[in-house]
Amino acid sequence: MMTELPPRRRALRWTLAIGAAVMAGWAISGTGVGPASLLAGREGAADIISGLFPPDLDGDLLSRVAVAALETVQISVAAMVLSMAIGLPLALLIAANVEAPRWISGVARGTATLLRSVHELLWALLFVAAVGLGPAAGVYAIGLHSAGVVAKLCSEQLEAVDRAPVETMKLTGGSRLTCALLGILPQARANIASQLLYQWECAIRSSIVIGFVGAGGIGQALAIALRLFRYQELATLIAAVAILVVCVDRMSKSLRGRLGATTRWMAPVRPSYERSTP
Amino acid sequence: MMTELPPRRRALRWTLAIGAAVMAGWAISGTGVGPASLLAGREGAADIISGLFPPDLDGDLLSRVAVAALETVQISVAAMVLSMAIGLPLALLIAANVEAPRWISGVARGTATLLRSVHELLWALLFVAAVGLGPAAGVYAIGLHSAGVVAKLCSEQLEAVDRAPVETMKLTGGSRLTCALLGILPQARANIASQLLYQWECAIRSSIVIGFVGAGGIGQALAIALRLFRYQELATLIAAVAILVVCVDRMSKSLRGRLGATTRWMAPVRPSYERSTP
Amino acid sequence: MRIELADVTVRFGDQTVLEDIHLTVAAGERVALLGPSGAGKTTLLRVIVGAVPPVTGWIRVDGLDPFGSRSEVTALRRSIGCVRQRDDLVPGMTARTNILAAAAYQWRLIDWLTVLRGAVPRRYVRRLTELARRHEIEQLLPASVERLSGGQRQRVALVRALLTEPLLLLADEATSGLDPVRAAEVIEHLLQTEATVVATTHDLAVASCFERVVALRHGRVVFDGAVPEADDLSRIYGRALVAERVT
Amino acid sequence: MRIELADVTVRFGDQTVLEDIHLTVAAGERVALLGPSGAGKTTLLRVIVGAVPPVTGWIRVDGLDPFGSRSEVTALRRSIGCVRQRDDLVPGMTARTNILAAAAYQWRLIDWLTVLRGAVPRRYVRRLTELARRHEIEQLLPASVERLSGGQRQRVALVRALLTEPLLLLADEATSGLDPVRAAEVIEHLLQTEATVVATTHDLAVASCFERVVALRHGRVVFDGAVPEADDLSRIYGRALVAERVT
Amino acid sequence: QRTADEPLHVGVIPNISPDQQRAHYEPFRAYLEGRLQRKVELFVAADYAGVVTALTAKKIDLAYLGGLSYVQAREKSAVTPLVSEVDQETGTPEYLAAIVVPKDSSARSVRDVVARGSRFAFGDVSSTSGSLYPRAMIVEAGARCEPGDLTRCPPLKSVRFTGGHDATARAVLSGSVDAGGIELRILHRLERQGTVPKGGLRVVGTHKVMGYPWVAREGLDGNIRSAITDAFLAIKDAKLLDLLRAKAYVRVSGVHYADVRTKAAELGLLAEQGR
Ligand SMILES: Nc1ncnc2c1ncn2[C@@H]1O[C@H](COP(=O)(O)OP(=O)(O)OP(=O)(O)O)[C@@H](O)[C@H]1O
Ligand SMILES: Nc1ncnc2c1ncn2[C@@H]1O[C@H](COP(=O)(O)OP(=O)(O)OP(=O)(O)O)[C@@H](O)[C@H]1O
Ligand SMILES: [Mg+2]
Ligand SMILES: [Mg+2]
Repeated sequence: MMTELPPRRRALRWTLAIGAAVMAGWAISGTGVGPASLLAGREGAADIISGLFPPDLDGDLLSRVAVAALETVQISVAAMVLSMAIGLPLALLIAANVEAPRWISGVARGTATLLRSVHELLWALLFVAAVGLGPAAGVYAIGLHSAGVVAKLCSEQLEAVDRAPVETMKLTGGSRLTCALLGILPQARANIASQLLYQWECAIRSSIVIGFVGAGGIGQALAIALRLFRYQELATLIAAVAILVVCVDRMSKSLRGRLGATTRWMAPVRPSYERSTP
Repeated sequence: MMTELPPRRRALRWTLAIGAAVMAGWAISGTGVGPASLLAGREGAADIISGLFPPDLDGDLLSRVAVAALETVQISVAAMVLSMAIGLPLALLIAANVEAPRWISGVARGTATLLRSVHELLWALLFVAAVGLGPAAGVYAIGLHSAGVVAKLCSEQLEAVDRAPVETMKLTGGSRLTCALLGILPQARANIASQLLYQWECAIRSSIVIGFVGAGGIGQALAIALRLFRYQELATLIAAVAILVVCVDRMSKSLRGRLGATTRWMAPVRPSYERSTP
Repeated sequence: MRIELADVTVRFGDQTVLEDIHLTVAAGERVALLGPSGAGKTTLLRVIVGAVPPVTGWIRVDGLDPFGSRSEVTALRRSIGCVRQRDDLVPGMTARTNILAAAAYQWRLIDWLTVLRGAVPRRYVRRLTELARRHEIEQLLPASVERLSGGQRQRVALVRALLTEPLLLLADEATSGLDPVRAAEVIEHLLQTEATVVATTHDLAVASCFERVVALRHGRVVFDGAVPEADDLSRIYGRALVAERVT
Repeated sequence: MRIELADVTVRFGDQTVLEDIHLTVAAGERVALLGPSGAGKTTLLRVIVGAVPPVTGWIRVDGLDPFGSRSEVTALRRSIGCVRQRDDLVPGMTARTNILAAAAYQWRLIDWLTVLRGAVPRRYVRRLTELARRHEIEQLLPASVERLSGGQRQRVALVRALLTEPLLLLADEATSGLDPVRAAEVIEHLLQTEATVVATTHDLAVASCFERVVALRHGRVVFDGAVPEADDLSRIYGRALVAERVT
Repeated sequence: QRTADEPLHVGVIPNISPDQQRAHYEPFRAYLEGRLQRKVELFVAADYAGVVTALTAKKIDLAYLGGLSYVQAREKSAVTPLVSEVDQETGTPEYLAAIVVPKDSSARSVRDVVARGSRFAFGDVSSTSGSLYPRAMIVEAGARCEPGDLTRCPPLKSVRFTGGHDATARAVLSGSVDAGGIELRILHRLERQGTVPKGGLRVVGTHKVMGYPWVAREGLDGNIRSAITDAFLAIKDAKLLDLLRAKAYVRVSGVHYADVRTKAAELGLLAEQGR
């Protein structure tokens, strides 16, 4: 950032910066994004938004949404179990500081990339053919995709740990396994936990796409509401998803605090200690 | 992990562990996931997979795919510009160690949660109404959703930095802004860069969903191929997405190396130094 | 800056780390803080700077409460320089930026731009050059701090603390990791400044350069006065052995 | 373990950090490594343990090449104990687990389970208890290492290095941050072990406890012999001042 | 394969549902279960592709599909249509696909739309009335659509897929396209709901479309098939019929969908490679 760089690297940096700027310009002008069109279209958007209000709060619907939300949680939890079972071992193999043999980590990296570059929707197609319509297909689809993402994100968290403690273990004879389990994992666990909770959030949201396979849950209800243009119902469902996401986000925040990922910050400016004048 | 805990926290930990296990069991049994059904259905899956081969490598199709890929890149880059413009400032406000005033960071957190808990598909709906069909709607949809994710993931990266250097700045009079810019950001920048690249990857994948509502790019081609069961064409398109994802992943890996996020690891076991016997 | 602590007690959980500390340091006084490991030296410094809130007590630094209103705290902290026991340079930045960052609250826009370009803002050129020369880190300024050796990092941290010409200097083992020559030079420099200095140390040779020595043990002040004699030392460290070892 | 280095040169970029080092340490010998900050002491230790590859040279530790085949390297490293200059305890684990982790490569399944339960595996109970008592960290074992003071961390790192009863002990400023009483005890302990010891230090009192002192300056060996005299010291540090300061 | 006491798996795509009731097919499921004397499991999916895939993989026994989806499934596996509904608007098993333009457009016919090189919007690719028939209509009116690349139909300036009928309606209304293909009864429904202002869209051409069939999978036992057919034909309950948006049910067979099939094959909407 603020280094006096040798001229060669400096030139490279400028080239990259200019390249990025040009690319952004090309993308923005090419897609016709701009405030003008947004302004012009605000009525259309306002129409849709006003269509969402008031959300449908009919008792019958609410109880169905509650059931659907439970189903969504069920699907997403099962998907997470699958994605952790596959993704976490891959993450360990991929992380550079775990030093798995190069070809194994290459294979693991390839697998993870494959898993996550195939969209949930396409996985869903495959599993519908295998296990039929229903939640199981959704679980496999979300789980596999998410395994790829878990592998990537968690391996990066593993790589981000302080290397001194791990190096010491290694230099005094620690094997790769013990270094990974006792040196790297304990440092990364809080961040890994929060990445996993984020993935759970994603799995909840993905279940919308998975309405495709009739997997049930809010996803299906949303897909149907969308298909049938029931905007007020849609609003209720969006709110339900948002509530689930907020819950997971809260859990994530408190867990991070507990595991010490967030800096337990400095003293409050005004502590509540008794002040006695001397 | 391996602490001798006071009995109260120990009980809590057990409760949590058992709770998680029960939940996983409930989810798995409830969704009917299991090896039996997968085995039973392997033929259906095999059918689909064999349908994918050989991928359609017809010259005309390839050139169309290339154009679509370029469009996808365009959409995703524009979306990233939008999501960085919105998401990064939010991330700064959210991160606990930046210590933005509580109400501001609360609002920022709420905004981010809202942005990301609404699925791209639903944002797309809104923006199609506002700016009409086409890539612009896709850019807004992906960009807004992704801004919420950027805010969350990057704020966590900011929170994960070593707190000692920041505390020193703070204790010797640094303002919140200078602590954030000179103490927190430089430590987190490699991980933030890699999270942004990951988001780019996600934007590329999201454009698939958005293709379903007419935003163009590979997404649209995929939607068509999927709906018309043109599996060989589908295979080509999946491969195209995978190639884009791999490219971004490569960039991410090399950038992380450059910025020093990955532990520049210990000496190779066999260095290439000259060995002279004494 | 005058430091006044009255009746300060600090607890972490049920462990009492500082108990009933009464201490006054006059403006411009130089105090060495001695004591065995775990005595509470670092904690005492952190209380003074407002980083660890005591459970009871009354603290004023130059009449300002380090746990007071935000403006009070900010004003106070801007006249403080810290060298901390734990390594606290920002990784990934050069030594130069690390040092300049200590003064970032005074930066104007032009300074930000200068630092972004990797150069030193004009208003800091003289002072930085002088300090860097004095502590022989000129060569190291453009290097990323990860590349530095332990003693080099220590000197960078020291120069950083001195850059803003603080009125109160809190130095937590500022000479650990430095060879005897450097250590002497550093102490000499600290004592030359006009600042009030509170420095912890385990090096009795270093302590003997200070006009006043305060010793902690188990969170209590067990000695306060001029350089301690051998029997004071055994009171501080709880063993006669000390007298033997320190020739 | 016998250490042999011949013609070892280390460069970082275009900076030569060690030049033409020839050094032989007999099995069981105890060597203190002196030298000003940045002289290359830490780098030398890292070369011996196989963490920094030299550009030229020949290195053998007990006949094994620290840059040799994986099995050779592993066998070698398992008999090495390290106390590093930079703080390197694993954050988020207790002091006890940190210490036990040093022996993790010898753990059997039962040990893993015991440690997971937060207890000490039977085969380490005696040794850990003894070491912890000797360095007075028994109370600290169940605490998370973030809570410890600088000197407490240093002692935990030391006990960790000693747990496996290494044959070669590389101690990089193992006494920095320790009060004189503790420092003396630590050195006494190091010198009591059967291991070959190579210890860097800036404390001349500590160096004087070693039978042999090797001094580096600008990456070259400038002194090798018994405890240096005042004029040797000024050769090592480049200033006469040293002699004055060290009483 | 399946034994008699295994539940019947039924896949449904919510096409249009009555205004008052939501896509809540429980009464239908209960009815079917009662008539067939066997358990019925209902899967409501949001997309044809999933249901067709499951049907051809024999993972579901009975599915409610659009005409186009049926012929697509027919390409891959020997599925048979059993019954189709009598439309509430037309009173026949056929309903109408339409091409619409904004009310102030000067186009009077599909031919105008094509000749002017309009920007055109289809709904979902696999929709019979939102994609197949509108495409057939513009081809009839002179457009040269490519079977390989569905997004090129010169002289039309551009061709897009909006993903759904309401999106098409909105796109045409807002002027982001000049014309679009839509299912007529859905357009009417949108007008009733107020989503589309009455008269905001003008119909310039319509085409009859054979109604949605209920399709049995390949190899489903003949007795069950006829039991299902009878169950549909016997629905008298007005509420149930309303839920299913039908006046009544009629028996259908493959020949009723021959036209759909030819058109789909011509226009490239059938997978070329077959199975
Ligand atoms: N954040 C904390 N949580 C719990 N206990 C703490 C914390 N910080 C310090 N302590 C405990 O407080 C006591 C005093 O710590 P302090 O760091 O002040 O010691 P010190 O005098 O600086 O010792 P040293 O010379 O080893 O640096 C120690 O026993 C330490 O374990
Ligand atoms: N990874 C690295 N990259 C570049 N330069 C390095 C690296 N590690 C060490 N150096 C440089 O090598 C020289 C010797 O460093 P070393 O850590 O061996 O010194 P030292 O003798 O241990 O000093 P100290 O007493 O301060 O710890 C220093 O100038 C340092 O800047
Ligand atoms: Mg301390
Ligand atoms: Mg060193």
